[in-house]
Amino acid sequence: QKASAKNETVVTVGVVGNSDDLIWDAVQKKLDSENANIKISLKTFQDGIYTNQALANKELDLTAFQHYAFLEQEEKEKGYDFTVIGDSYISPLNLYSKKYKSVDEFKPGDKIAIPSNASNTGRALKVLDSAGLIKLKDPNAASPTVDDIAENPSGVQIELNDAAAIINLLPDYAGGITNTNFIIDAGMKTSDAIYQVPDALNNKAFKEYINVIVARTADKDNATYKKIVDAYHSKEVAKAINDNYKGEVEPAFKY
Amino acid sequence: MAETPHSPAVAIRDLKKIYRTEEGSKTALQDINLTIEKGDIYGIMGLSGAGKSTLVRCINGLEQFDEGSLLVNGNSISDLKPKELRGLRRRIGMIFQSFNLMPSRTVAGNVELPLLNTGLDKEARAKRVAELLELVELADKAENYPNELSGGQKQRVAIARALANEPDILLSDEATSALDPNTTKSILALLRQLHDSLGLTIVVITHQMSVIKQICNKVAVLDHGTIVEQGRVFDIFANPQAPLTQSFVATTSNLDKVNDLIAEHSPLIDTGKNGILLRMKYVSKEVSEPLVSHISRQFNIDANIVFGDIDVVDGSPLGGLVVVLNGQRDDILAAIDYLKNRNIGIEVLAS
Amino acid sequence: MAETPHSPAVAIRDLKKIYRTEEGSKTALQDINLTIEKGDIYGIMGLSGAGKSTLVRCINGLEQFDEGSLLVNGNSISDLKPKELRGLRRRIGMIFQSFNLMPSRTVAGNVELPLLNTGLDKEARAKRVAELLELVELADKAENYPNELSGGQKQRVAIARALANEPDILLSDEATSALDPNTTKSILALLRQLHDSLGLTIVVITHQMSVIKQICNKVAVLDHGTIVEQGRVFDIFANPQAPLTQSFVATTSNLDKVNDLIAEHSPLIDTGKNGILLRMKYVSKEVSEPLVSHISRQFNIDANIVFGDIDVVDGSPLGGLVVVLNGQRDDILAAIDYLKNRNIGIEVLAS
Amino acid sequence: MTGLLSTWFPNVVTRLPEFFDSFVQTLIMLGVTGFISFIAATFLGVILTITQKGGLTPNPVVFNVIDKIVNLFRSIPFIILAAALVPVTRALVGTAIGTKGAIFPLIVGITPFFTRQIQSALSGVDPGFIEAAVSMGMSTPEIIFRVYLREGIPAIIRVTTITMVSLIGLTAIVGIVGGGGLGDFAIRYGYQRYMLDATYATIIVLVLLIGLIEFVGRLLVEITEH
Amino acid sequence: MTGLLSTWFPNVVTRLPEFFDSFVQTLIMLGVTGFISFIAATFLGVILTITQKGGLTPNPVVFNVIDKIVNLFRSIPFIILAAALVPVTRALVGTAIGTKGAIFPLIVGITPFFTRQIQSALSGVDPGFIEAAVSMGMSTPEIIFRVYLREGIPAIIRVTTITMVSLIGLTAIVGIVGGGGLGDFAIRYGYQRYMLDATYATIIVLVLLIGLIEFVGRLLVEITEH
Ligand SMILES: Nc1ncnc2c1ncn2[C@@H]1O[C@H](COP(=O)(O)OP(=O)(O)OP(=O)(O)O)[C@@H](O)[C@H]1O
Ligand SMILES: Nc1ncnc2c1ncn2[C@@H]1O[C@H](COP(=O)(O)OP(=O)(O)OP(=O)(O)O)[C@@H](O)[C@H]1O
Ligand SMILES: [Mg+2]
Ligand SMILES: [Mg+2]
Repeated sequence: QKASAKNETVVTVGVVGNSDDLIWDAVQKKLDSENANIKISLKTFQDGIYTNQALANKELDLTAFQHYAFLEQEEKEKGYDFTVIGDSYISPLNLYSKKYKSVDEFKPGDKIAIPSNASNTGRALKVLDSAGLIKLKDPNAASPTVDDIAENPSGVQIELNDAAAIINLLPDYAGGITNTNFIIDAGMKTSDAIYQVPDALNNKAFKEYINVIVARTADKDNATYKKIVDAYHSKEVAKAINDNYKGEVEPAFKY
Repeated sequence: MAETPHSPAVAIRDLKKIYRTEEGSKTALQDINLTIEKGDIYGIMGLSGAGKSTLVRCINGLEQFDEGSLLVNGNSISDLKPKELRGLRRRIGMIFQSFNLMPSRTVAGNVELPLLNTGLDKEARAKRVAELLELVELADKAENYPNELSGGQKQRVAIARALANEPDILLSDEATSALDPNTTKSILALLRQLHDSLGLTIVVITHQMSVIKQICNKVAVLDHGTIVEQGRVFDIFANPQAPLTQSFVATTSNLDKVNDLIAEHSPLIDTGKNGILLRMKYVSKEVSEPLVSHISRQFNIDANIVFGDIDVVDGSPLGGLVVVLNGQRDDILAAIDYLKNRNIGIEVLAS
Repeated sequence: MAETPHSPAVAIRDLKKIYRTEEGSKTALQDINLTIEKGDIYGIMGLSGAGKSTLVRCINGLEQFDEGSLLVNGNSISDLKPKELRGLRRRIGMIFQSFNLMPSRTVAGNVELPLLNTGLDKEARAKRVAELLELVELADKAENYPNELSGGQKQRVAIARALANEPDILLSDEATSALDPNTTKSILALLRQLHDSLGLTIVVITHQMSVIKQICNKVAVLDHGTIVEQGRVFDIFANPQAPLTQSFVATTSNLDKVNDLIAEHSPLIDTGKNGILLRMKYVSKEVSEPLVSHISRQFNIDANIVFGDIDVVDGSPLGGLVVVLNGQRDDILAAIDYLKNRNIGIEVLAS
Repeated sequence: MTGLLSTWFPNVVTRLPEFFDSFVQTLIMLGVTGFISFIAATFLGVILTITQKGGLTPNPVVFNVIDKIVNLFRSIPFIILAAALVPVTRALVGTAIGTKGAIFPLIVGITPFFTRQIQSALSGVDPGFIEAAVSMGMSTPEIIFRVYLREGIPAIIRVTTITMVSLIGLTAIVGIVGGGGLGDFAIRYGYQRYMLDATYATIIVLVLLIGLIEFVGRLLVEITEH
Repeated sequence: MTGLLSTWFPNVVTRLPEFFDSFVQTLIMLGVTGFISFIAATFLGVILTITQKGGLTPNPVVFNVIDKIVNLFRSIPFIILAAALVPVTRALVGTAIGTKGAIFPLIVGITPFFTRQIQSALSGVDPGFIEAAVSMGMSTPEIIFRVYLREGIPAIIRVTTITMVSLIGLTAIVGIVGGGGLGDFAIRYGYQRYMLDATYATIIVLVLLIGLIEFVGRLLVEITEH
């Protein structure tokens, strides 16, 4: 958080990938219209692990890419002291297939690709659990791993893959689970999914997958950050989220 | 490939060769006219960069030329199809200065190399390799690798390899220049023997005048890409015409060393009161007489030999003597006249 | 470094050198005892692999030895500290067979190289370089790069470089073996002139007997790592003792070629009814008489010279003649007796 | 032993079968890719060598086309190349995933580098040998097999060793598109899940593997060099 | 022109400033990393060359330590190495992200490879030159600077060119720490957001860049080679 030439306060926000670019444009516009004198500077990463490291190291002011589950896991592993200062949206994580029309068609030995980063692995396992393809020891536990599969009634094989690659590789798998931003970018729709977790925003097991804006705990009451969160939680930004993700992603805030 | 039975081994007419490089072009050979008859041992000499290697490389088509014609056994090298050219190359053996033996193959393997793909079966090849190694006296080294051989031994392997296909022509590019005198001598003897027994035509590039003297019957002298002199070895050594040839021939004889003695006023060439210091040289092929004895007796003079260099080249004595003649001045002058009449080149150095 | 004024340039005692490789160890030099006096031009000859290069490389410490001692100007090479060794090396110039000129530097840059870090400033160095290039007659090539020079010119640059630090000793490893006769001659003349004017001690490795003959005063013959013969050049050429030396010396003279003529029954050596074919050789330094004239007159015989090889080595005639003597048998025998009494080596080849 | 192992490498010991599978996958990728790209690179390297200026059969067109293609592929970051190749891989081998699907992108990724290496190995073959062969009347294919490839063997082995080490680096990247292998193992557990021992175990095994490759390489060079 | 560009590269044209920034970042990474690792690799390459068996000042201990370390680092897949280096990077340059944070891992990643390349370049310096220098009484540092490095220049330039091309590959991977650069651009848009034109634009620019590097390299070699 630095003062820029025009006496603006510059806030550096760490994001992963460029999917949210338009949303943050809307936030900036909102702030400008309020004459908040805040300039949001996006810093793009390929990978969330480095993003959190950079936040902890004060190289970033805020991050906005992860959901609760990933945040908790990172805090647990690395001992970060972060605080959520606002929810952003929930991006569905659905099961897609080029081969089958419904979940019932999976046969033993079929391969399903799920994202390889730890928290999305857990979330995808929960999706499979919810779809009834596997049974987890505790469906509500945070970030389960493949080791937490209790039963595998459908007999599918689960393979971990880079989330961005899964869509390209879908023809080679019986099914694949990946984030909605990739689905949108690939020109597909969430309705192409053969399984979608119902009412994810209120589902206990999936509540932890709401995306959040995160600051270091020491800065949780920072007025500038509060203004940003307020600007995010606006009608304009909600519209931008809808436009950006073609209505496939739900804003996780009231406006 | 047609071979006229009486065509020369190599016939070169008005050959011109230009190297084109990025920095410009360089005429390496020009106006080359040369006929090498079957059975010749043809020496090629010249300063470094004169074009000697280029010339032999044109003969087996390793290098292309720009103008003129080059016939080998009556076949125009530049008109042959690739396959025919390969066939012709099998009949031209080449010995490289750096031997170019394949380090990954044994001595036998190297000699066998030109025999692969010639239709000979394994056994026939082995037999031929054994014969060749016998010929160059290396049968006991058949299973050794090149880097286990001495320079002279490597040279012999290279010769055996060049002979593997029973070629008609053998090209040798500075093959003996890095060898000790014993090895050089034995290799020259081997070449001579191959020539005599197999009727090989041999082309020898060398900067060693002794090599030319020992085995060649003809020689060409190259200077800056042109032939400045060519002919029978005896004639060239006896009467070199081009300045370059003259300076080459001068280095082979110790008769010129007398100039150093003159400069030092050495007592060895003290001519006394009446004496004359004389250089006498054979200049024609006919002379073989006891000349010193004749003048000593006939004119009653003493001929003290200071330098002597008389050799037999091509069956005739070649070279000369530097002598101090002592006696009556008139007698000495008469003796000189006598020698001049016997077709001996005379040069009075001091009196 | 202490230098006793009268210590020899190089004094080697009981030197032994072993190369240790993975395949085992190989004794390259053994029992080497050699003294090179200041001002000597010392030739070293021997077959390939005899240990010649190893020996000179020991002299400037490029190679370490295992036993014995090696003093250069009175300093034991193996006891010097690195810095002293570098200082000593500056006083030993070395000419490599492959020249080893740095391709990235001009001729002047190459000659300047040994002068860097010697305390001379840029100007002084430039002056010295100019002098040296003048000396080797290459002043006009100062700004050329080595690959733009002929073999002989490269050789001269290497000599200039070796002389840059005004060394006391010059080591030359097969420096002329790949050059044409003219270039060889001019380089030998240059070395001789440097020796005479600067009092240089020169060690010359060569397989060219003519080089030894032309410039050396002493010579050592190496065979399989030991010195089989050493001494003054005249003595070695006149009376070689070791078989290897004998075979080397034989190649320098054409007197042995008579054997070929004998084998061919050449008419040149036809001895007629009474004649005798004779090889006569100088074997001591004192002889300088008109021997052929004497016997011709005194015994009334004809001496026809078939081969002649008389040279002046170290101020005395060396070599001999192959002659056919014709006349009365008694006279011929008397003449032979006469020659034997004049300390001439006589060998009757045919009669 | 197992005691120590499970103290030092707790996460690896509990995933030993997976670790072992990853190792086998790495070996398969190295082996199959190495073999195929060796053949391809040798072929291309030979063509470049003989068609270059001053080569045995100079051919500027062929040379420049191959030369430029090699450069083009060397310019593409491997991860992008791997992603771009997915449809081609699928068309060729039926699947773009798993070890089987990883091999084609690996081949395309490593062959340009390998080709350059082979080219430099062949350029070390003394031109004198080639001349000698030409003067013996050998044909171009004979010269390629009997001289270039044969005399180039030690250098070819040397550059193959270097290439195999680079290939290990690529197998780690291809892991993220489902190729498996040790690099992928290290990334999934060591990097994504902070199990440092997984990273260390991987590095140790890879160092040993590379040491072994280099050892075998040197041994072969020594055997073939006289 | 712009019309055509926006038809063919719609996503790049709308992100032209970012594309340009990425290009500059790539240049910075190449420049700074290239420069520093050139010095480090030259230093290590020289040490390896002179301490090896038969070298100028043989020293098996120094040689083996450096040799083994170089091998160790060459064995670690770069992506893992980059992750492991984060704390060190931060301690050294204050940040582990962005172009600044990318440079240290890049140096560590490329130097071992570069060292091997320099080593092979120096091994091409004729041992005869070294002997000549020794026999002139030159000291070891003089020989290093006046002979090895000077006579090795053409070969050093050649291997530096090769290394720069490999370095471009690494800069793409180092994008995961937010290093930026063209590779990162291609991964974020081309790979993660399926904007193929971003990939193609990147490849085109990289091919041109590599072509330029090779051209400059060849030019320098020609200037320095006599
Ligand atoms: N490939 C080439 N490109 C350009 N010029 C060349 C080439 N080969 C030789 N030359 C030049 O052609 C001339 C003749 O070269 P050539 O090798 O035939 O000489 P040479 O008489 O064999 O000399 P040497 O005794 O040194 O071997 C030289 O001036 C040389 O520089
Ligand atoms: N570095 C080395 N390691 C092992 N053996 C060697 C080494 N250098 C030379 N030799 C061996 O030592 C012996 C003497 O070698 P040296 O080079 O001194 O011979 P040379 O008389 O100079 O021969 P040439 O006339 O061929 O140059 C040879 O048998 C050679 O094989
Ligand atoms: Mg030549
Ligand atoms: Mg030697």
